[in-house]
Amino acid sequence: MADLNVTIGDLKLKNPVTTASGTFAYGEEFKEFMDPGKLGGIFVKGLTLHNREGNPYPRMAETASGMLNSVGLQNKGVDHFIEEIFPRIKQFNTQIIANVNGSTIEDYIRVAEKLNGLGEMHAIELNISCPNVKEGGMAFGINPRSAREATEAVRKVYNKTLIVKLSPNVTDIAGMARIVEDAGADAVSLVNTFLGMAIDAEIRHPILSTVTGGLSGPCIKPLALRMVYDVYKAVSIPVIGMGGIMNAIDAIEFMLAGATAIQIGTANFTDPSVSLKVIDGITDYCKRHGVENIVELVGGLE
Amino acid sequence: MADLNVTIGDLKLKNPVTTASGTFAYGEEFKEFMDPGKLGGIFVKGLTLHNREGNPYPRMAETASGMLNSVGLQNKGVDHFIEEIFPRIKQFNTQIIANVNGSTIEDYIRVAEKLNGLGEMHAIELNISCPNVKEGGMAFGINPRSAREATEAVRKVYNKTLIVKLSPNVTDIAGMARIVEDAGADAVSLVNTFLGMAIDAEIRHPILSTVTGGLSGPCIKPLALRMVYDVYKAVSIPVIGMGGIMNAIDAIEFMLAGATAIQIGTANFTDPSVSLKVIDGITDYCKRHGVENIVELVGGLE
Amino acid sequence: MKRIQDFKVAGYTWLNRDSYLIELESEQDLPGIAPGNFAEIKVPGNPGVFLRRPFSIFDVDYDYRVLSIFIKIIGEGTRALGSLNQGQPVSLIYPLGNTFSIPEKGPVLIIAGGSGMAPFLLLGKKLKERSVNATYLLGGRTSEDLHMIETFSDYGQVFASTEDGSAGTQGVVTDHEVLKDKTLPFRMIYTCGPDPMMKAVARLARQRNIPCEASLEHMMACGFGACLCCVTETAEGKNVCVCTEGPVFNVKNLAWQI
Amino acid sequence: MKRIQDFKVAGYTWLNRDSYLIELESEQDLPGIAPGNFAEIKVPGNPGVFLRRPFSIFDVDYDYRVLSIFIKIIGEGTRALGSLNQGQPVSLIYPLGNTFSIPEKGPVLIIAGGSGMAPFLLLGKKLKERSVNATYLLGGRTSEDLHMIETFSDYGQVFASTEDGSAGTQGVVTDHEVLKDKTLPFRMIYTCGPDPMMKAVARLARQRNIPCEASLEHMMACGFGACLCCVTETAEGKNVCVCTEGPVFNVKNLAWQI
Ligand SMILES: Cc1cc2nc3c(=O)[nH]c(=O)nc-3n(C[C@H](O)[C@H](O)[C@H](O)COP(=O)(O)OP(=O)(O)OC[C@H]3O[C@@H](n4cnc5c(N)ncnc54)[C@H](O)[C@@H]3O)c2cc1C
Ligand SMILES: Cc1cc2nc3c(=O)[nH]c(=O)nc-3n(C[C@H](O)[C@H](O)[C@H](O)COP(=O)(O)OP(=O)(O)OC[C@H]3O[C@@H](n4cnc5c(N)ncnc54)[C@H](O)[C@@H]3O)c2cc1C
Ligand SMILES: Cc1cc2nc3c(=O)[nH]c(=O)nc-3n(C[C@H](O)[C@H](O)[C@H](O)COP(=O)(O)O)c2cc1C
Ligand SMILES: Cc1cc2nc3c(=O)[nH]c(=O)nc-3n(C[C@H](O)[C@H](O)[C@H](O)COP(=O)(O)O)c2cc1C
Ligand code: FES
Ligand code: FES
Repeated sequence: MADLNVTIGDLKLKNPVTTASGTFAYGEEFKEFMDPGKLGGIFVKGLTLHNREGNPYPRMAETASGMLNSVGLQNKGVDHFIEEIFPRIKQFNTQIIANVNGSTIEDYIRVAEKLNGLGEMHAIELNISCPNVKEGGMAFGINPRSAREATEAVRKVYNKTLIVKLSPNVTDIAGMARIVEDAGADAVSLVNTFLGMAIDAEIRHPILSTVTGGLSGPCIKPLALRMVYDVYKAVSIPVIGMGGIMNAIDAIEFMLAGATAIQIGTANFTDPSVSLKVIDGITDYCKRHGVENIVELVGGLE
Repeated sequence: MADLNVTIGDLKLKNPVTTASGTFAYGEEFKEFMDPGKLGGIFVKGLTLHNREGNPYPRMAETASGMLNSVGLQNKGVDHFIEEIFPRIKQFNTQIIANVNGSTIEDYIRVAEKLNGLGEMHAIELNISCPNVKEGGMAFGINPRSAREATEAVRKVYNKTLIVKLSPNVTDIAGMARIVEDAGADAVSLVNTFLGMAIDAEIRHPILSTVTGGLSGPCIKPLALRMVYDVYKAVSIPVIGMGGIMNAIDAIEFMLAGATAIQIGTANFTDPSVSLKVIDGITDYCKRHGVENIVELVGGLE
Repeated sequence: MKRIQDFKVAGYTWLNRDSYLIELESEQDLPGIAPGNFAEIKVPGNPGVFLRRPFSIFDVDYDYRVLSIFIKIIGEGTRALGSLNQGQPVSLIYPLGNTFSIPEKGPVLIIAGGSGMAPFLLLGKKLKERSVNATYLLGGRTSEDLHMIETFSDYGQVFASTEDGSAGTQGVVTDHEVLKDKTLPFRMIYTCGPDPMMKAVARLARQRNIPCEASLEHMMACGFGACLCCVTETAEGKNVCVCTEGPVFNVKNLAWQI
Repeated sequence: MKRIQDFKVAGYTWLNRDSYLIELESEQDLPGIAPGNFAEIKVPGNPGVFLRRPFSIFDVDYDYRVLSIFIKIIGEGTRALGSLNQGQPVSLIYPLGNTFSIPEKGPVLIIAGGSGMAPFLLLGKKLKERSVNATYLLGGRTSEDLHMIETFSDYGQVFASTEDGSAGTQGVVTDHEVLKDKTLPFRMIYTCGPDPMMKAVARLARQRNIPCEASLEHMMACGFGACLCCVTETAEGKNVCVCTEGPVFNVKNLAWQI
């Protein structure tokens, strides 16, 4: 069987298959469907400094081969996570990675500081790309200067592996990746959701309470693949790829485009056990193609 | 029956339904399937100064609810169009709008000059957003300065209605729309295709000969709608909307988001008579909703 | 305990042009299903319906391992589920959500609008088991919206009202006489249906000081607490998931403007 | 003249685990269909297969208004077309593309690899009509890839070759003895199948100075000249649409490296 271990900075994953922030809750919701301990890692739901109730309902609209969401980072705050949730989920035999959000650079710093002290968590994902919050979020990720500032600020207070999650809603994502690499990121993850909109023509009204939301699912896969491919060529830190991965072949495509690890997002909603099927499928692919070490596939287009 | 007439600059369309450049050839290919004379207008296949053979095969890959293409502006050049094709297709009882492309500003100017003299053509669409050519194309549309320069240069030599087609592959499409409005555009059309990629994992190779291509079809509709909505709020010139329109309800959504007219693209491939169904469906919708004049719908979200 | 389970289509009963019962049969045993629980169904063979669709469990036969689901066609998913082949496999995630609370004693009133009656057959069965006397009030725009009145009448007296008077009393449910009779000592009102109807029922229940539980049909992406898309606001201003904290809520806990 | 036309599934003939003939019946009369013409078929009820799929017209019955299409399953679309219900409507855009040229007199040789035999039943019929003597050489990896040899033998002598020797001569088609017999005065070679095979055939034809026509199976988005996605390069370095200028090309006009 192929060796599936991959390394992102100092973070060691037993396989490249992880679950995307906001689509796997804290992992506990999936226990009846699969063993989270088999995953390479879990990127937990986005955390903010304080409790957030998120946006009003409706927060979701189905689209062709995808969905829009505008959850808006609903969570009980980082302290609640550290005290109540992490002690439970760190029992899973896998890497737990927090997804760090803020409305200001100060917020990002405070959340990262708190997580820096958290033993047994070896990486955070800095989300500068959430399209569903008014202040902060994507605003940081689409502006080169603030992307740099946020990364540098968090780098100063966070000593372990720092992954920066990039927004696809930019002209030049490779340039953005280079900027956060310069600013001290150990890895980049991409893509977050694409800004989109749905309208109910019968009532002449936007479907989402927030008018616009973030598009995810198989519809965005070709766009995400292109971005992973461009970023991989532009930086020398590892790339974590995601966007519409539904099965093992999709995952392999992202790795061939340059991803060292992948995240599964929206697919968890329609098949909560999909991530384990992806691991099995990757193993099969490696066998069929004589791949002994999964890292051979990373950026392995011919 | 509702009044379906709309106006884009000095261009009068008998209804808001037109076909998108590169997806309807020169209209003649559709004569057996429908009467092109019923359309509001036809945006013909992209023209360049000289003959272009386009990119090598393969130029197409199907994706979830969409397709990638990298045709690369194959056409016989503007002179051939003016001499051979236009004399035939101007017989259709509809507006013919040329789609103007170039690798340099000089190219754009030369093509536009030639079309300026063409009686019976009342508008051109300046394509600064083609992702499938190495030089020019999208490069103009993702850079504010060159977008301005191209528009200004063509504005000087073209006296009739100038529509500028925007690239969705930018951080701020509303800003780009304002720039081309300032530079003299009479209208903007959006979106062109999104840069994407497809990989054949079995052979570890990109599917398109050009590696990346442009994504179109229903998968992009939520993204395109959001952009039309943002651009509509930002400019005071008319907006022509497109991206994944498959039926009349999709078309109405674009009009509600702010489009004065719409273009149907990829849908022509799967149903070459779809555009006439869209016209009928819009008429129905107006009847059901008591809309007397189609322009009531433009930007008509409640 | 919730699970993903494959069923096979065992048959359909069409109730009218756009409503049907679908029977789904499994080879595995069924878990315990409480009234109000729902299932997330994957529409098979139709990648055009991307997300699963939530439906109340209308009825269950543990012996023969059969679930009945009542479905009203409103879009592509509900249409596609109505034309599967006998024996075709269908994947369910279930049982999801919470259940209704059952008072020590009755009588209780169940008010359903149109397809909102779906969770109330199992509730009626449970009430009967617990010897709690139930009255049903089924409402709709026309008689076409009322289904299976005879089935429900095994579990309580059934009143009907339609807006056009084509069945039962003419008018909206909240105008029905059974609600006007102040002497009827209902211990609980259960409701499910269109939002405006449920809110009108909630208002009435508050006026009469009767506890009221409503089953909400919010749009869901997952159905099991993973996405946080299905929220409703509570009286304290918190957003809670309808799929895990609901779908049944005591209306006094909701931020409804009533 | 090309058109969009609705057909109904009249039946299937399964040839092996992954190949079948589908019969499609129409209420309208059929237009004239030439050998080599193809149809763009919309996979019904499966929005997951977004674009139409091109298939040669295998056979046609004008009296009963029935088309036969030979399909080999290679992905989602060809799989879905294999499990439609009898009577289910299927939309076709057809007849598309050009046709083969027929020489004044024979004999001619038809070399097909696997499912590449699809356009050659109609060609065989036309050749017979014109009294042009035809020889078929059908090749495949195994005997599983060879289909309907008896059907073809009504229109010419049929030779077979398989790479594993499980039917006919062992080896690739271009090694077959019928090609080695320099005394056979073929006036034309027609070929359809995998690209490497067609190129090998083209090379051989050039060596022997025999005109050769190949039917290309390029990926298509529209099939009728609207998208310019399906091009092949000509000897003069032009890109021409396989769907309108082809699918049949005289190989001397192609930019094939042979
Ligand atoms: C807990 C729960 C239990 C349910 N039980 C039943 C049941 O037993 N029987 C039954 O027939 N239906 C039930 N529903 C509703 C059912 O889920 C929807 O009718 C179904 O998902 C529609 O799918 P579709 O693909 O046909 O329509 P779509 O094409 O998805 O939708 C058609 C239109 O309806 C709107 N819409 C869809 N779902 C909702 C919603 N939940 N709220 C508001 N608008 C919506 C869409 O925005 C769209 O405009 C239940 C819903 C929930 C949340
Ligand atoms: C003019 C013409 C006539 C044809 N006639 C027949 C016929 O009579 N019988 C028959 O069985 N098939 C025929 N084909 C091929 C047929 O169109 C494809 O097999 C079919 O489109 C595959 O659809 P799918 O959804 O099953 O596979 P997909 O899921 O679309 O594809 C599966 C895999 O095959 C690749 N692929 C698909 N189509 C092609 C192609 N054309 N060239 C190269 N790679 C491809 C895809 O990239 C993918 O990797 C013809 C094609 C053309 C252009
Ligand atoms: C409902 C929902 C909630 C999400 N919440 C977050 C979040 O809190 N933080 C974050 O970085 N990304 C969030 N995302 C984005 C995903 O992590 C992922 O980047 C995106 O969905 C693309 O992957 P997919 O197409 O596989 O879903 C969310 C996505 C969805 C659909
Ligand atoms: C095969 C193909 C060729 C295209 N060629 C052109 C072109 O020549 N000029 C242009 O401006 N846009 C071109 N486009 C873009 C379309 O005009 C349209 O902007 C895009 O496809 C989005 O609309 P849709 O989703 O409805 O197809 C092309 C699109 C496709 C699919
Ligand atoms: S539907 Fe996903 S959390 Fe409720
Ligand atoms: S397939 Fe569209 S032009 Fe040939």
